Amino acid sequence: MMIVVSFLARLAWWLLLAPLLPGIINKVKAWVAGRRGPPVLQLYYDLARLWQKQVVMSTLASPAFIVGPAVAWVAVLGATTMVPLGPAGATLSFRGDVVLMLYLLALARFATTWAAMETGSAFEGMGAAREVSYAVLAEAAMIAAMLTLAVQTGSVSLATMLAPSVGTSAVLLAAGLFTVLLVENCRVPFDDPATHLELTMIHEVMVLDHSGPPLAVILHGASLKLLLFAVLLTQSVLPMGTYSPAVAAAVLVAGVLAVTVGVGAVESLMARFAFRRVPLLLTTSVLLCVFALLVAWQGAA
Amino acid sequence: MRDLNLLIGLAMGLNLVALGSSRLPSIIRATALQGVLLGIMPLLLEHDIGWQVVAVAVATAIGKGVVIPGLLQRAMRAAHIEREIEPFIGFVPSLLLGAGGTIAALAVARSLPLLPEHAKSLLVPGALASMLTGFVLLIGRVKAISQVCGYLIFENGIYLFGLLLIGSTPLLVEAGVLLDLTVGIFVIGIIVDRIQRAFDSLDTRKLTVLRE
Amino acid sequence: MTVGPLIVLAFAALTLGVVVGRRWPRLWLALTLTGAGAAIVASLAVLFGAVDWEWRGAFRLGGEALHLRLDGLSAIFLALVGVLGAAGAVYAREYWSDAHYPASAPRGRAWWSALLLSMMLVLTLSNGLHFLIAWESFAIAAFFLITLDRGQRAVRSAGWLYLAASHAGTLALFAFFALLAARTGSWDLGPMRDQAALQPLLWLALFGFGVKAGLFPLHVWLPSAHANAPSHVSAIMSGAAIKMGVYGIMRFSGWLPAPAAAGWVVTGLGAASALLGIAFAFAQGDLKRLLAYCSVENVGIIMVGVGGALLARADGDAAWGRLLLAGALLHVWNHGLFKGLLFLGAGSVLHATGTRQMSRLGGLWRKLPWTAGMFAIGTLAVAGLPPLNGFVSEWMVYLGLFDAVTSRGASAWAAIFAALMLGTAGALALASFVKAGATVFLGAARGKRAAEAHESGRTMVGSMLVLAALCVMLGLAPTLVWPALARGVAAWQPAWPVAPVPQSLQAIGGAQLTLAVLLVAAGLFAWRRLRGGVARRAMTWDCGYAAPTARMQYTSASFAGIVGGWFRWILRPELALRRPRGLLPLRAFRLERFPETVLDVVIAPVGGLIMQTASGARRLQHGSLQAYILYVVAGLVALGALVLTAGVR
Amino acid sequence: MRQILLVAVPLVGAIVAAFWRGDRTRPWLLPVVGAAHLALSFWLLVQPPVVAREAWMGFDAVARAVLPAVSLLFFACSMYAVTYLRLRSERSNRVFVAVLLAVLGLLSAGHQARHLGVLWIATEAVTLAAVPLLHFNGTPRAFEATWKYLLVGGTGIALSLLGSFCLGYASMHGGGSGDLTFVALSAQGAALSRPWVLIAWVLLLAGYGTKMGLAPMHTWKPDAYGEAPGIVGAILAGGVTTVAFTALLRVRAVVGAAGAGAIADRTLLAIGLFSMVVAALFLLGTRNYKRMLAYSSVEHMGILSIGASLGPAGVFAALFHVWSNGLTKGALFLSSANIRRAANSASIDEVRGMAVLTPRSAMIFVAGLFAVTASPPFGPFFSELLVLRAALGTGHYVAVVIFLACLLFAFFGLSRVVFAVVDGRPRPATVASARRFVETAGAVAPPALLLGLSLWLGLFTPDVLRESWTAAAAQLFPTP
Repeated sequence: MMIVVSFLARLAWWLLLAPLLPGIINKVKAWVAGRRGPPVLQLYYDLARLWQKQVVMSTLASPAFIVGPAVAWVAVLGATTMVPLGPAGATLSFRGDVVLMLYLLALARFATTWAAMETGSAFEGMGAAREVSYAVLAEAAMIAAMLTLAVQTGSVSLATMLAPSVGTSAVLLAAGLFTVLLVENCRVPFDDPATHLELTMIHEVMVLDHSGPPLAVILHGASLKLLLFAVLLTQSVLPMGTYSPAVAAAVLVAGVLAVTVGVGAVESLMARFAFRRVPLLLTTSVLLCVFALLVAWQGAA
Repeated sequence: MRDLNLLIGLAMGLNLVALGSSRLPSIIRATALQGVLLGIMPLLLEHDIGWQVVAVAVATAIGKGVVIPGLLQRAMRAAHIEREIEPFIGFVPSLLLGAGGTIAALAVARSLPLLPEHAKSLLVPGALASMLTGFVLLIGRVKAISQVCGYLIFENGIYLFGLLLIGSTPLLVEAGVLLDLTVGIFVIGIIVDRIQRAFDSLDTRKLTVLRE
Repeated sequence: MTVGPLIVLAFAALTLGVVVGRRWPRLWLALTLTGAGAAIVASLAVLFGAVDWEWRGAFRLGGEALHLRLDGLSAIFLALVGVLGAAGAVYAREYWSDAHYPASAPRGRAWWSALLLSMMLVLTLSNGLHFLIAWESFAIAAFFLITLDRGQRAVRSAGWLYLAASHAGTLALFAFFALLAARTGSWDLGPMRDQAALQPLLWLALFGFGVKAGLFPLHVWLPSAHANAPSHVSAIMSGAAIKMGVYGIMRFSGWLPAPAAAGWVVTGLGAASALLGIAFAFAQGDLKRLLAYCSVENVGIIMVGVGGALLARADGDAAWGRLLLAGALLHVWNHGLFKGLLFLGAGSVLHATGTRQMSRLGGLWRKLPWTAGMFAIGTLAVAGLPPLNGFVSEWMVYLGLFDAVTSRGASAWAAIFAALMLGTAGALALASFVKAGATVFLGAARGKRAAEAHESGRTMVGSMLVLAALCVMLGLAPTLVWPALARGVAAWQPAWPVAPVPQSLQAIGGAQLTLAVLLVAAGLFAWRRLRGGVARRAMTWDCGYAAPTARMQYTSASFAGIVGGWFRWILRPELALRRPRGLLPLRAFRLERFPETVLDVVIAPVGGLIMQTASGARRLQHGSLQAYILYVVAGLVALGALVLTAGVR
Repeated sequence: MRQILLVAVPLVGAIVAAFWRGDRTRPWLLPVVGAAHLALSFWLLVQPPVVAREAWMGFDAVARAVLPAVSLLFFACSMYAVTYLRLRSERSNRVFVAVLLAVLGLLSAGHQARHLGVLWIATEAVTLAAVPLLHFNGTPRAFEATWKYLLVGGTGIALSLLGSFCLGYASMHGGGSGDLTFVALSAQGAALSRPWVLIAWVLLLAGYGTKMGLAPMHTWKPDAYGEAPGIVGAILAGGVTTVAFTALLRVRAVVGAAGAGAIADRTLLAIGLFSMVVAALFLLGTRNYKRMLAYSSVEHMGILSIGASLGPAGVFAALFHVWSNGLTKGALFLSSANIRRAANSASIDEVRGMAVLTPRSAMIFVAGLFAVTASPPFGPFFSELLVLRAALGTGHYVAVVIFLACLLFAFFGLSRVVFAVVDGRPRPATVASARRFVETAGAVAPPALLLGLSLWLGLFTPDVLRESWTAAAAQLFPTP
């Protein structure tokens, strides 16, 4: 009974809270720009409206065009079940679950890009190509980050990897993971979700042809992914294990909020990079994570 | 022993003749004469001269002195060539080579561990000098005939060396060896003849079709 | 069911297949299936029956008594050979039918049986001399299968390259086995872990078998051979034949004592193969070449597992060593299955369209729905994505590496390096296969041939279905095969205690199953909603562009552009470019080829140098007799000098 | 008695052939005599005679280990010769048949010679007898080849004669009684004058090496093999060269007894490796598939001399290789002769797609390629592997590396040429000329038989052969 309740609670946290983050980001951007901006709950309205809408589908697209977003959404949701929520812990936890989480995210990427290629549109092909290419470096960074955590904690299961206090590598790791968060979620400076020029987009351009419920699923999945990274980042940097449950919960919420605001701040202060400079920044994030790993090695020795 | 050395010295002189002369007939003659000299030598070495020895000597003399030269003469006339033109190794150089070789042969022979009874004889130096001459002719000359002569002189050298063993080796073996050598030269003579017919020339520069 | 009779049955059936293959296709198929089936059952009996099979005969071959053995390690490979052999045989009935290839199809059948037979012999023979015999006959059978379509120059040169490389490897194995025999005094093979003097021999084996395994940089022959071979041959070459090299490395690294550096070298080579192999694959525009290079990557993953296991053996750390080797072994199966599936799929595409160039294909999912579906499954598997089998083995390798890192021994650094490489390679594999699948099957047809394609017949689709089903099964029930893997590990290193199914693997199994259910449910739900008439078809929105054509689609080259730029240093693309000129440019193009770099940069120059020496030497044979006699004199003098120098000593 | 018959029967056959009337029937003498010789030699192989210690000739262990192989090869070639000479009915085969039989007889004599002089005489006789075979085609090219064969070979033979003299002088120096049988010479042992023994060894190695075709004295080989009929090539490569090899083995035993074995081995190894290198280099470039066979023969002579330099185990392997190489080469020569006759050219620039025109010969040619490049399970694989093992057993690691590299490059060259000949689409001219040639059983069976024998030899080496090779090795390396 207790298990079911806690499971439902975690599920609720992930599913219901996720769409809040983009809203917050937009609020922050608007606030910095001195506008009123859309309401924080804008995405919820959008999702509700999209769910009602009819699907328009390219004549070229195969069923996978519709199935793809669903798969991606399930994959991300699956990934979230292994990420502990502070005191609430994780739904699923076993040795090596970290690898499963990474590969579920990869599965989501696969489904999104596959669906994008369905339409045979040059723009969506462009987006897909960029998505998978940048993911190559992001993946390396993530592996390095996870190795760092593993070295620090001597564990290979997320629940325990994220729990204890963080060693000296926290700063480096935070910087690295934050960059990865930005690229994985296609935020500025890698991608500009708000732009109106398809040539410069990554994620948004991939979903050009999607409409109705599938688009809703995609948007929700994206926010879910953002939340996942935010939670991951918070817990890998802050010593969650040392707090009492209540505090931990509060800290987690605060952390996620902080990350979100940070993303907003970056978006409003920075411009999008030229594409040829993107790999440079990504490599930097990889190096940050690797350095974090070395520091952790020394620290834990 | 002295008259033997005299003959050998003569043979060595003939080497120089063969090296120096550009006219084919004189080369052939020199070779033939050398063959005859060699044919006589066993008679001087063997202490008890049986009929076999005589037979072998006569066979060698005729083979090397008459038959082969005859063949070569014939081929030469058929090919209408009298002299060796632009050889690979010029006459003066080959003459010098021959002379130097002869001296070197004498020196080397001194350093070789020979049995006392051979120490004095010119057999080994003569052999070495003839072999060298033969090689120079084989490598240095262009006309097939002069090459055959070179080969003959080369074998004469070996024959000279063989005379060291004449006491000990059984006659049967010697006979076989001589027979083989003679037949060999004979075959070569025939081939020369055939080549002359096939190519209508005895210039070995024409015989370089087969190559990589 | 005892193993011996089954093995005999398999050998007998296949031998008979060689004989009857030319004349009676149906009988041949029956025999091949019998042989393959018998081999599979035999290996399963060994793997799950938990007892090795060994047989020594009095019959002498080449002066050596026959000695057969089937243990956990060889059984794993034997099963794979059986599966792919059967699938390929069925597939070839239609793909390489007598109707289309009256000349080569009968030959192909005979050689197919020969190939299966010799591979099975390689796996079971336990005597150095006989091993070499089987090994070479396997190489030659493969050569004749690759060059079945001998009319084409490209096929011939690819075949010759394969043969040359394979011969180089075989000669190294000559040295290896001769040295082994000279050191141990017998050709008989078996565990010799205690003889430390044999350590350096492993390097020879690593080279000899590495060539066959296609380990970077010994893979030069692989891409062209696998691309130009008939697809069912490519399937078994990529799926099973290169695994013979892997088998050799595993077998002898298990039986012989390993040098201290071996673990590091193998791990490093594996990691390099994984990354560079997939980088090359991503760049390719030829579907089958892409698949071939991807095999280099997967062999790399396997080798990372083996190298890690060697490191673990050196550290005496059973836990993660076992995991790594088990992962490698499972990946042997998985790669065999999904790469076989993918090559058969590529064959079906080739069969339907007559081209391997992805930039001429596109939109095939309508014409070849079954092929598209199977290929998609293969794609998910090869990208190592859950819930399919590829993920399970890669997960095991990853977990082993993570454990190696947390164990914080010296080997941790190798593990860190390998893990980073594998991560990058994994992401690249995903990219490559999104590109491959999408450009071939999605969007609009880029060419006439693609537009007029047709689905393949029952036998071809059927054999693909079988492999796909196996992929799914291994993905959803990894715990079932753990005992087999444990047997393999035990055969490699008996000192390690046999472990029950790890908790984590059970968890993964559960997770995979749940995920599969959820995915299917979500997919069905979405599809039902769509079928509910909600969807309206419309032209792809092209940002207001009025007349989009199929040629405006992203091609494979443009898709690989970004990453291709990063790896330019090793890919060394050949660019043929004509920019549009003038106001109304008539023709402009941009062609990018990615040649085999190691071949062009290393092998070709060295070969050229040797050929120069050869042609220089040939000038010595210029036909002048005088010179020849001079050579004789020279030889005489040289010998004299040699004797003098020796006499002085 | 039987041992004398080995020599006498062919010689008598030769005389008969010389006086036989009827060109159509004469060739049948070859298989008849060949069969008799084969029967004799295998009878002797199975039941070796007792050879008197001081006998000048005799079927001793060495002859027993090699001669049957020559006989086998000759028999196969003689069967092929019947078909071949029917194709060449435009010219008289009187001399050809007679000389071929004479060669067989002299070969038997040379293999059985236990006396320095007799050995030399027999070898020289074989050399001279082979001459008419070489220019059987009567073309200018053939005469050129013969000319070179004669002078280069003659020089070599002369050198070996000089070497024999030197060895004799060495024995004289050691107070020898002038008995030049190898047994007596070996018996003198250390008494032999070392410098003369060494000089003799160098000269004999150079001389008989020329006959064997070891580089750099191999230059006559490609010309001779390229221009002579296929049978002649087969018999030269598989028979005549082996006489020179056995000669070297016997001399090597004397040198060993004189205490200079190590030096002799060093030279043998060096010249063997050098031959392999040269052969590999030439194989990489040659564009004529008959000359290719000649260079491959040079390579295998190199392998033989390497084997001979590696002590008893190596000699065992080398004798094994004499068999396997002889039979395989025979198959290659005969199948290439078929292709040559069908395509009317030996250059790979003109010959293509023979798999279409002469499928069986092409198949044998390809199989022979794999056999001769030491692909299992053919004979050469086993013998070369044994050489390799012997070399590794004696720690010649550098030599092994060179050996393997040469094998690899030889394979590149050979396979390049063979597949160029077999694959592709034939040229019209070739198609036209191929119409005149039919692959009769008589043309295909002999090479197939030889290939089969090579296979059988590798897989099921009869114990009697192993035993004979061991015995020969024991005779050459007597254990005090």
